[in-house]
This record gives sequence, structure tokens and C-alpha cells, in this order.
Amino acid sequence: MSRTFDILSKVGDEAAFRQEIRDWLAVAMPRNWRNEWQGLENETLKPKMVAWLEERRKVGLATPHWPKEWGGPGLPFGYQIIVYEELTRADAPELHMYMVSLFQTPATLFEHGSPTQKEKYLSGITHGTDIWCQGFSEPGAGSDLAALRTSARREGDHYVVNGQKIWSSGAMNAQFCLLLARTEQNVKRKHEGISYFIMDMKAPGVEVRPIRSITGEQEFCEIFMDDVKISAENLIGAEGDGWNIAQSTLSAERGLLIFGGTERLARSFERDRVDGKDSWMRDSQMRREYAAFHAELQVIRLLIRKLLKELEANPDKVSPTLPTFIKLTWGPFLQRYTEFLVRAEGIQAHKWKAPIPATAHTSRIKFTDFLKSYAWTIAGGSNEIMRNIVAERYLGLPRT
Amino acid sequence: MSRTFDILSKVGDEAAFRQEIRDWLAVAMPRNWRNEWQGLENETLKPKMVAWLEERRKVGLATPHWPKEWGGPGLPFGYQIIVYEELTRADAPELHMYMVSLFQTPATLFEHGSPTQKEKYLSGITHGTDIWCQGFSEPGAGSDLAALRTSARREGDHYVVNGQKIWSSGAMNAQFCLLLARTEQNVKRKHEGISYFIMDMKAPGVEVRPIRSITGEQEFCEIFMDDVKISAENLIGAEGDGWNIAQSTLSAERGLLIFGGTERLARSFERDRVDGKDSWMRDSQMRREYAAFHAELQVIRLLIRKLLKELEANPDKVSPTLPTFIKLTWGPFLQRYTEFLVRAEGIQAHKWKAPIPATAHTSRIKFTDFLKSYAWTIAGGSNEIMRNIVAERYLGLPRT
Amino acid sequence: MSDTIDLDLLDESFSELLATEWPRERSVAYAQSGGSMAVDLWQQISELGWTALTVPESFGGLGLGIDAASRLHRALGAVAAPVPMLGTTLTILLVAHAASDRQRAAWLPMLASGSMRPAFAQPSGGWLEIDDESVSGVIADILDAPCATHLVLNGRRRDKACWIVLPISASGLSVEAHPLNDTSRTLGTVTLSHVSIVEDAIVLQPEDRQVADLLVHSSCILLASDSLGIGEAVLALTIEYLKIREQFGKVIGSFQALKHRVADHKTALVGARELLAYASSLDPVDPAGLVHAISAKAHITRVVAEVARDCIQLHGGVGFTAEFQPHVFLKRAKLNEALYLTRNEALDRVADLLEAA
Amino acid sequence: MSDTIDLDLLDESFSELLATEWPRERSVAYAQSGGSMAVDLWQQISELGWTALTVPESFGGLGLGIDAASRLHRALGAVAAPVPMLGTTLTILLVAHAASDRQRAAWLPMLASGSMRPAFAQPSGGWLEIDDESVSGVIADILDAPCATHLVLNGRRRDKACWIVLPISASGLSVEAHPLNDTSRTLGTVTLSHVSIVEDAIVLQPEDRQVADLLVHSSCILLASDSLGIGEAVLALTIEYLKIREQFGKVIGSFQALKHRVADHKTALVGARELLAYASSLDPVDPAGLVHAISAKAHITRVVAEVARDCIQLHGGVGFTAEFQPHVFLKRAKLNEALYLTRNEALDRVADLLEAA
Repeated sequence: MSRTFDILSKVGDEAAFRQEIRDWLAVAMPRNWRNEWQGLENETLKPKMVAWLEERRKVGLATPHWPKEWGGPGLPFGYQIIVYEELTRADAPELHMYMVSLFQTPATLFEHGSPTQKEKYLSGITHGTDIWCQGFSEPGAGSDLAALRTSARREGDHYVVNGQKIWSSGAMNAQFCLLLARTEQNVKRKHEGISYFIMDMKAPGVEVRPIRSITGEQEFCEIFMDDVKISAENLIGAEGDGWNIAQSTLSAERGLLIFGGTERLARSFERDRVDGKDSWMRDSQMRREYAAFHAELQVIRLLIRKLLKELEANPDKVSPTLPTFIKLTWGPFLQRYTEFLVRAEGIQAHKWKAPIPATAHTSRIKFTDFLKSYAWTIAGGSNEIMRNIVAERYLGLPRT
Repeated sequence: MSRTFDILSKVGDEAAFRQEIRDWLAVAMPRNWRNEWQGLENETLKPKMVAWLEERRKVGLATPHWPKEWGGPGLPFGYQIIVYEELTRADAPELHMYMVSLFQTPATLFEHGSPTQKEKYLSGITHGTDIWCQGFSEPGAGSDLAALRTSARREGDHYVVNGQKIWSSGAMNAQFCLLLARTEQNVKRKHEGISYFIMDMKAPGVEVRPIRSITGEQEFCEIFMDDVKISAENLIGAEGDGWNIAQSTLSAERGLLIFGGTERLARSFERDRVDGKDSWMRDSQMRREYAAFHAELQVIRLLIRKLLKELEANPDKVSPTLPTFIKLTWGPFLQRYTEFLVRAEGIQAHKWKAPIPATAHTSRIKFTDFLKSYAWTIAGGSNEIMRNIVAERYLGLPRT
Repeated sequence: MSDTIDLDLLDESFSELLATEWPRERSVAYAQSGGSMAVDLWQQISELGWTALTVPESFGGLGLGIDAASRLHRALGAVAAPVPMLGTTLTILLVAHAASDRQRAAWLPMLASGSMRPAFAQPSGGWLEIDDESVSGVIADILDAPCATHLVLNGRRRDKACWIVLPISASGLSVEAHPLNDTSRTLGTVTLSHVSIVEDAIVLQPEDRQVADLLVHSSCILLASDSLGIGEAVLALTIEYLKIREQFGKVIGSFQALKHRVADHKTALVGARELLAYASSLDPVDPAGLVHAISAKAHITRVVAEVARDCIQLHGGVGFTAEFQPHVFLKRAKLNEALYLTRNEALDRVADLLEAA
Repeated sequence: MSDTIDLDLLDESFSELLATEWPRERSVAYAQSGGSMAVDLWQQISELGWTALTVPESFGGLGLGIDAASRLHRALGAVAAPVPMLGTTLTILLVAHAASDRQRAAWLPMLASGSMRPAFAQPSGGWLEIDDESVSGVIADILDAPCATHLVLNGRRRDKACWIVLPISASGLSVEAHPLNDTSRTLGTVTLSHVSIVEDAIVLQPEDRQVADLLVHSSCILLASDSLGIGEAVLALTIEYLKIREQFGKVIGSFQALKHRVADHKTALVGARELLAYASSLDPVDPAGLVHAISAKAHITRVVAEVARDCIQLHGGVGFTAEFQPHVFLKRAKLNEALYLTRNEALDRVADLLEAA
């Protein structure tokens, strides 16, 4: 590299900040990564992702949205948005292995972690390469998360955990797990008696079974816990306060995380038209179908920008309404748009191609992107649950 | 007319039978009736309809599907179908004012009427012009029909009826009403304690209020009953057996009645393509949308033909399954197809044109046909109720 | 200009008046009685200065932009108001951007006061060839022509596109009224037979087509606004109904299948509102502004027509009667879908603009 | 011929064997392991005479018609069986209707026994120019080519349309395999480099195009049958799941919103079944028969793809894993939609035929 980059010093001058990121990305981004990473599984992919994280760390952008206090760059919100816009614009790889580490873990620890916990674990993310996963859902507690049955029994200075988790993204790579477990069995409301722990994934009794998804990728896992010991120091917040704390974790899925995804799709949408210009864009019907998606894409981008504004104005108290509407809009739109692309490509779309990691929902392998869209309609509270919430909580229709 | 027609004598020779009907229709059908009847309201329309019924009566086809015993022609089922096919083919006016008289009343009386009732009332239909209506639904008992509250109190040799009915098609023209009323208030199941009466619409205390529908037509009415006396002779079947008897009435909506409607639509579908050949059929997308309806139209026609076959094989015991699927298929299809035609015609479709009576769902005034399609998704047990029935009764999913 | 005014406050004042002056019962009754407009409502609206909303301040108006007009049209859609506002808003725009000083001085105050009530021909509805003295021809299906005081028609003179502004009383001009299924509006076919044309009746189109684009942009925004108003209103009244209507011993709004449909409608309308706000905030002659406006028109009029369609179904039997309001909204929503640009025309145009970008 | 056999009994025998031999676990496991076909299943099917179903009796077959073949293909779709039956059924049809006596005698017994396993090129997939001695060229994306013993390709010789039947081992012939998202089938691109052609390899197309129409008709019926099997199976297993999966202390099949979706799917499939039965009962070369077959293909493959899509959603999380069966069905259903005729191609053709009628 012929020059060093000082992106952070450009804060105050948006244009210069943006330009510096572009210059940096032009030299620092992994070359031809979509081709080179295609088909890689976790073990071979991980070093590449670590290297890319390292590049970002060099310019202070490993954790662009973190405050200075915890090792982040402390960027104003508007500049955080610029960072994500530019990463998207350059089609930089997503740090999907680090999603929980970068978003859910800090969203939890910033607000609820003890000073010791923050010091110990946050630096593992900013200065190291700690990978975190989330242990919330269980086979019998999916949409009905509060029905979870994994138990944590206090024994002296530690807890003994038994149970099973599922849908844990990246658990096969993780050092630590954000774990919800029941510390009290006899409760009036199932949301009570749940506690929140940091679990060491290397602890005896922890077993991880990766689950292959319908795209053929190993993205999430089951975690089996058999008399796993967790030190009481690793309880986050008070015993029994887990449900409340979990809301902070879940709120991390809002905002910048989804912003990256939709902006990537917006770029991909432009490319789709160019790619199709000599084939399906010449069919007047397909062309209209495509044109109709323009409005839908705009709707989801606008909803997210609105959320970002709300977050900027009041980072701690965003109403849950907007994220619900975003989820109900984004998932189905993504599914219908990717399905449209599958139809547009005809038989070619059906040929198997190895997935490309780190591309979120825009690997541009149409069938894979279509299949992956279910992640947004099923996971994180299925859209069926979201519709109940809209009808009952926001529109005041009576519970069944 | 230069010759007389003897349609009934041709039974045994399908081709001759068909030809005789065609020849008869060529001279007997009201000339240019679509234009002449357009915009007529009940009073002016009624004499025209009576005249047409009279023409049919002359050749024995006033009540084509009735057995000889009750004044019908006693045609074999296959020949009944031919009659309806030919009426449709010639675009003969529907006897919509006589729907209840021709279908619901006989379906009820054939099976459940006393000999006196049959003699007295059936001849009024075959030899006269009696118009009947149906008094089943109430403002608080639509989909939930059994929740009806109209009461019939026995006093000596008569009943005294109080209450209110709604959605009574053609009640403003009717001489008689097929009435459901509650003769027993304290029942365990709401289906019990309901009785079935023939009510004279001219009886003191009966008041009728026509309701204008969204097409602008006055098709159905509210009926208010204030101490209306009904002779005990006009009780159909046993007291309290009304719910069972009502099932016979309702089953009349199946079969030939709906067959006429879908066959008319099939002819209209052909004409739509011809009419659109220089406009929307030149747009490749609209042309495909049209082509896609071909399969849907075929599906509904096939389901109905299957039902007719079942009816022919076993007139009294048709499974309720097929009619449910027919209702769930026909209404939404009709709504989407007519909506398509509204879009295809563009701004022209929005200009108001006076409705054409006796055309069922194929007045070919696109917007009116579109609006009228709701009759099939809302009335006769809304499609929401039908979906519950499919899920719970046919697929065995548990009740909520 | 609009940022000096709180648009939400404007909304409130629109809605409040209309709730009083054009309540549900009047809307339903009007739909049965017919007529080419609600004259008294127009008068009230004019007196309150709503007709002056987008007239430049120097001509007695409030000088507000398309975003404010959008709020007004949304409010009018929300009560299915039978007033010919679209022609007024578009004419103000045309006159303010393309007319001569004399024309402005003549027309803008009349537009502001509501005494000039023009019907504006559909951009795609054909044009008239004007010779130096007169014009003849037929222009079909002009929205609100039967209740207009003036007509604004597309023309061509000496090979240049222009608009002609004619009083309805012009000699040789006649209007055939077409009642609509949507009884809150009418169409008229205008026949011109040697109608004399004075210079002041002609507004020339500038070379750069900006005004033509501006009119397409604005008509799309305004029809989308009208539809959004319809959609929000019909959904709200349907939810209200679901909360009181009982069947099987339960309020029908407690049935999950209905809830889910309503939730989807609500979600679609929340998105539509954002889209409309964004599209009406963009520079209208920028291609991006234009594409978003057309795209919003196609999307919102479609979404709302579908919401209105289902709201009749959700009402059950009473939804099928002329005595309840949903049909008023459905008919108006369906007409908005077809007006000015059909969905297919709009999407073709969106694709063109995206490809050209 | 088919009316001498009870087709419903045939159904039962197909379903019974496949339920045993290709149960859910095998289907799911096979989808992860890959391969170009399930060799053992093919062998069983052949031994049971299913490959002989439509072979004329004089050549050792059962002599049944397309309605019987439809039942077989529906049964295969219902378990997503990885066997290349489509090419066999179409080749039997071609040979029976258009081949010479020598060709029939050579191929039909091999087809009946399952030892000849041809891949049949898509009608719309391009054709080869044949000179008198050899043929060269590339035909892309032939279904099941990677596991075929023979290829049936579209050709032209001396300006006449024909088909060439070549053994896969022919010198100069190579197949590049394309694995699919639907792992129960594969495509292959075939390259011919100076492959010698003997007279007996060529089946000439009769002048009247009847055979060409017959093949379009049959491929549409068979793909629609496969899809209908998929749709009925995936809906049945989803209903089964809805009856046992609990959330919020209730079986999720008791949630009305899910019930209504399932009811609509069921309704669509009941209709699809009637449509298929009717289309496969018509005379295939009659234009009415052809339009119904193509129309049924477009309709049924679409309906089923949509049912399968929603069945994943109805399964929730487990539907997103490769460990449950719905994804197997979705992928196969989506492929059927695109195979031979895409929906748009099919609908264009339906419109053509309707207009010509």
C-alpha cells in the first residue's frame, strides 16, 4: 500500500470522509473475493474473514458503530451511516461470522454488562477476533421464545446449565454464547424467571451440531448443554431479569444491520436490470414486473431510513412499531423479488452454484437468494407473529 | 310463430332434443332483451319476465328440472343439463326473480312439504307466477345462521311471528316466504328449536324494505315481522326440525343453478377475447393474464360437472365437500377475472351504465360484474366460513 | 416554501373540517343521489383558502408546494370528497410555471378564490390542432369537465405543444357528461366546433419539456395522495367495524385470519405513506423525482384498490350494500388506478426512466 | 385402452411401493448426497413394469395411455423420486407414433424393460443440422442427460424436422453434467462432434406436425402430473406437521390464519386435479386437447410452486433446514415451472391457440 489512511480524522467533512473510505477500500478490500470465497465452508472461510476484519481494524472501522468508550471509533450517527453506505457501495464482504459479536453482544453489554464483563469481553471483539453466538431459541420455543426450558441451577459461585438451543447462527465458530436460561421454574408468567448468561462455548458439556439449511450452507447450529458450569460472574444483570435484557439484544437486529442488507439489494437491483437488458428486460411483462419492484424497494429503504432517524434522535427508545412493519415489508418483498429473478432467468436459475458467503441476500445466485429470503420471513419472530402484533397491539383488535 | 314445438317428445334423441330447443329459442326468446331490459327496475321488469316464463311454460320448460309428479317435465338429468346448456348458449334471460320459486321452494317442499302444501304451493309456481323469497338470515345471524332470533309463538291453530330478516332476494316481489323462526327459546344447541314456515308476504304485520346494493340494483330486502299470524298448516315438517329442513333448501344452490352461471361465463370469456382483439389482447402481458384465466375457468367448470355427475348418480346424498370447494373457487375466480376486465378496459370501464337484469354475473358491464362478484364471496356462507370448514372438517385441523 | 409551514398541522385542519362537513352519512347519501360535484363543499373549501394553497403568495395564495397539495388531496380522498380539486391544483402549477404575466394576473387570483374551476385533460388523452384563429375537435373523458368553469386542453400550434385554457361558456364548446361508478367524480367529453382562440388562451410549452414532466409528476403525486387517503380511511372504518360486529358470539375482529389480512393492509399503507412523502419531497423535474412519482402512483393506487377490495369482503353482507361506505371508497380507488396513467402505462414509463438513468 | 384398467388401482400400487421404497428419510438423505439418479429405485420400477406402462402390448408393454402415465408421474412427483421417467415416457410416445417398424422393434422392448433410458431434449431447446453422414453441435440443458443411456434430440435433415436417437456411448458425443438445486434431477449439455448417423437413428416428423403437438401435449401433462403429486404431498405433510407442532401451548394447526392458507391451498389442488384429469383425457392432437394440456401445465406448476413455497413458511424454522422434506418439493416444483415451457411461453401459446380456434 502506497499510503496510509486516516479516515477517522475526516469527521466533520462528510465528503472528505467518504472519499477517504473509498480510497481505502480501493486498496484494502479483498481482491475478487466473490469468486475466491465462493463455496468456502467455515474452516477455510474464517481466516479470510479475520484478515478482512484486520484491515478494517487498521483504520478504526472494525466496529464502526461502537462508542470510543468501548474501543469503537465513536462516530456520530450520520458518519456511521456513511461507513455502511460506502461498504455497501464497494460491495465489501459482510462480516457475517461476526454479526453477533458486532451487534448483539455490544447491544447487550453496553447497557447491561458489569464493568468487568465489558472490559473482559468487548476488547476481545475490538482487539481480538472473538466470535459470539446467541442461544435464545429452543426446539419448543421458537416464536414463543419465553417458553424456553433450558435450566440454570445455582450451585455456590456458579450455575449448572442443562438444555438445548437451536437456530444459533455461527455457533460452530463461536467462543462465547449469549445464553438465556430459566433460573426459576415456578413462575406465574413464563417471561419471568429467565436469566441471561455469557457461556464459554469450550466449557465441558457444551456440544454443537451444525444444521444444514435449504441453501446447503451450514449457518446455524443446535447447542446441547449437559451440566455446563457457568461462573456467577457471567450472569448479565440480575437473576430473573433475562427477558428484559434480551429485548436489548434483539433490538440490535434493527437499524444499521438491516440497512446494509437493503442497500446491498438496491445496488443489486440496478445490476439485475443491466444483466437482463438483452433477455427478460425485453419482455414487456417482465419489464413491468421489474419496474413494479422499484416502488417496493423504495418503500423498504424509506422505512429503514426513518428508523435510522428515530435511532439517531433517541438511540435507546425506538418504538417497536417501525421494526415490526419493516420486518413484514422486507421479508416478503425480498422473497417475491428473488422469486421473480428465478423466473426471469429461466432454466439457468435452476443450475446449482456454490453459495457465496458474506453476501447476505445478494449473492446474485438467484435461487440461493430466493431460498435465503425465508430467513427474514421465518426467523426473528415469524411474520405470522408480527401480524398478530400489528393487529392486536397497534390496531387494537381483540386477542383471540 | 310458424310452427309449434314439441321439445319434450324428443327425449331419447339428444341431438333432436337439442335442435328442437334451438329452434324454439330462435323464435321464442325475447328480442334484443339485453338492450330492452337494461336499467329496468322491478315493476317494469316483472311483466317481461312473466312473459318469458310463459313462453317457457308453453313448451314445458318453465321448471325444467322438476319431476312430472309436481308439474315438471320429468326430464332425465342429462336432458336437464342440455336444457340449461342451450338456454345459456342462446343467452336466454335468467329467471332471477323466480330463483327461489324454481329451486329453493321445490327443494324444500318435494322432500318435506305435506301433501296439501305441495298441491297448494307447487302449482302456483308451475301454473301461475308465484314468486317466493327466502327468510333465513338476520342482522345478527349471517354466517352464524343458527343464531337467528325471529320468534314464532304458537297460539291455538296458528303461530305469531316477530323479528327481522335480511338479505332476502326479491322479497319486494314475493307472495310467499320460506321462513325460519325460533319456536323454542331455551335450547342447548342453537340449531335446535328452529321451525320452518311458509309465510304469506301479504299478511298483516309483514313489512319489506328493499336494500340497494353496491351495483345500484335493488335485489334484496329486509323483512320486518310484527305479530304476523301464520296458520299451523304452514309449518313445514315438524316443529323444531327447521334446521334440518333448511339444509335441503340450501342444497338447491348447488348444481344446475351454478352450472348456468359458469357456462354463461365461459361464453362471455370467449366474447371478451374477441372484443379485446384490437386493444388489450395486443398487449402481451394482458394477453397472458387472459390466457391464465383459461385454466381457472376450466377448473370451475370441471368441478361443477363433477358435482352434476354426483347429483345424477345420487340426487339426495351429495357430499358437502364439493360444493364447498366450488364456492371457494368460483367466487374469487369471478372476482379476479372481472377485475382484470375492468383494468383491461381502462377508463371506459368506469363509466356508469345501467345494470342489465337477468344476466347473472355476465351482464358484460365490466364494473357491475366485478361488484356483483362479491355475491359469491360473501353470500351463502362467506368464504371465510368456507375456509374454516375445509380446514376443520375436511383436513382435520383442530378447532380454535 | 413548504418548510415554513407544519404540514401535519395542515393535515389536521383539513381532516377536521372534512369530518364535520363531509361525514360518512353525507358521503353515502351523495353516492346515491348523484350530481357532478358538491357545490356547497367546494364553496366552503374555497372560502377557507384551500384552493389558494399552491398559488404563489404574490397572487393571493399561500405559496405552498406539491407536498402541501399532497396533504390536501389525501384529506379529500379520505372522505371521497366530490370536489374537482385535481384540475385546480394542476392548472395552478401550469400557470405558475409556464403562463405569461398577463395570464397569471388573470387566472391565479380566480384559481385562488375557487371561482375558476378548471378541468385538466389527461396528458395521454390526445391533443387539438390549433390554427391561428380557432380550434375544432373532440377530447374524450376529461375528469370533472361536467362541473368545470374552464377547460385546460392539450394542443399544438405551428408544431409546438401548448395548452389552451377555455371558459366552458365559449361559443362552439359543448360537454357531454359521463356519470361514473365512482359517483364522487364525473368525466366529460368535450367537443369544440370552431371555437375562437385568442392569444391569451394559449400557454406555450417551454422547449425543455420541464413543465410537461412537472404535470405528469404532480398528477401522479396527487392521485397517489387521493388513493392513500382512501386506503387509510377505508381500513380505519373497517377495523372499527371488526371491533363491533359479532358472529358466533365473538367480535369478528378477534378472528386471526381477518387480523392477518388487516395487518398486511396496514403494513402496505404504512409503506405507501413513506413512499408518497418521499416522492413528493423530490425535485419534480429531476428524472429521479419523476420516476419516483410515477412509481408511487402505480404502487399506491394498486395497493389501495386492493385494500378497498378486501374491506368490502371484511364487512361481509353490509359491505355489499350501498348503505355502508366501503363501496364509495372502492369505486374511487379503482378509478384512481385508471386515471391519467394506467398501471401498465406507468410501469412502462418507470422502466424507460430507469433504463435511461 | 386405459378404460380397461382402473386407474385408481394403478395409483394405489404406485403409491404403495414408493412409500416403502422412497420414504421421506431417503428423500431427504438423497437430497444431501447428490447423484444423477437413484439407480436401485429405477431397477425396481423397471422390474415392476412401470417403464412398460405406455409401451404397446405387441412390444411387451401394457399399452396404456397418457392418463395412466399421468398417474405414474404424479406418484413419482409425490415422493420427488430421482428417476428419469419423463424421457422414457416421451420416447415411447415418439417411437410408437412416428418410428419405423424396425425402430419400434429395436427400441420399444428396451424401453419397456427400462434398459434403454433416454433423455429427451426440450422442444424449445434448439435443433441440430444433420448432413447425410454425421452431426455436430451443442444442445444445452437436456433433462436427465447425465444418467441417460440414449439421447433423443431435435434435428433437421434436408430441411425436414426429425429426431435423432443416439446411444450415449456414441463416438464423438459427450455430456457435461449440471447439478441442480433440485437434486432429484440433473441437466446435461450435450456436445456432438462428427457423430456418425445411421438411417436407423432418425425418426422423421410426419408432415402434419401431429407428433410434435403430441410431444408438447404429453410433456405438459407429465410435468403437470409431477407437480400435482408434489403439491398434494407437500401439503399433506405440512398439515401433518401443523397437527403436532405446538407453540404458545397450542397446536399451531389451530391458528385460524394458518388454517385459511391451508384451506386455499387445498382448494387449489382439488381444482388442479380435476383440470389434469380432464386435460389428460382429451384427444392430444385436437387443438382443444393441446390448449388444455399447455394451460394445465402453466396453471398447475404455478399453483404447486406457490403451495410448496408457503409450506416452507408454514413449517417455520425446520422448513428452512435441509433436514425436513419441504425444500425437496419446493426445488422440484420450481424446476417443473421452468422446464420445457416457461409460464410465459406456455401462456403465449395458449393465447395463440385460443385465438386460432
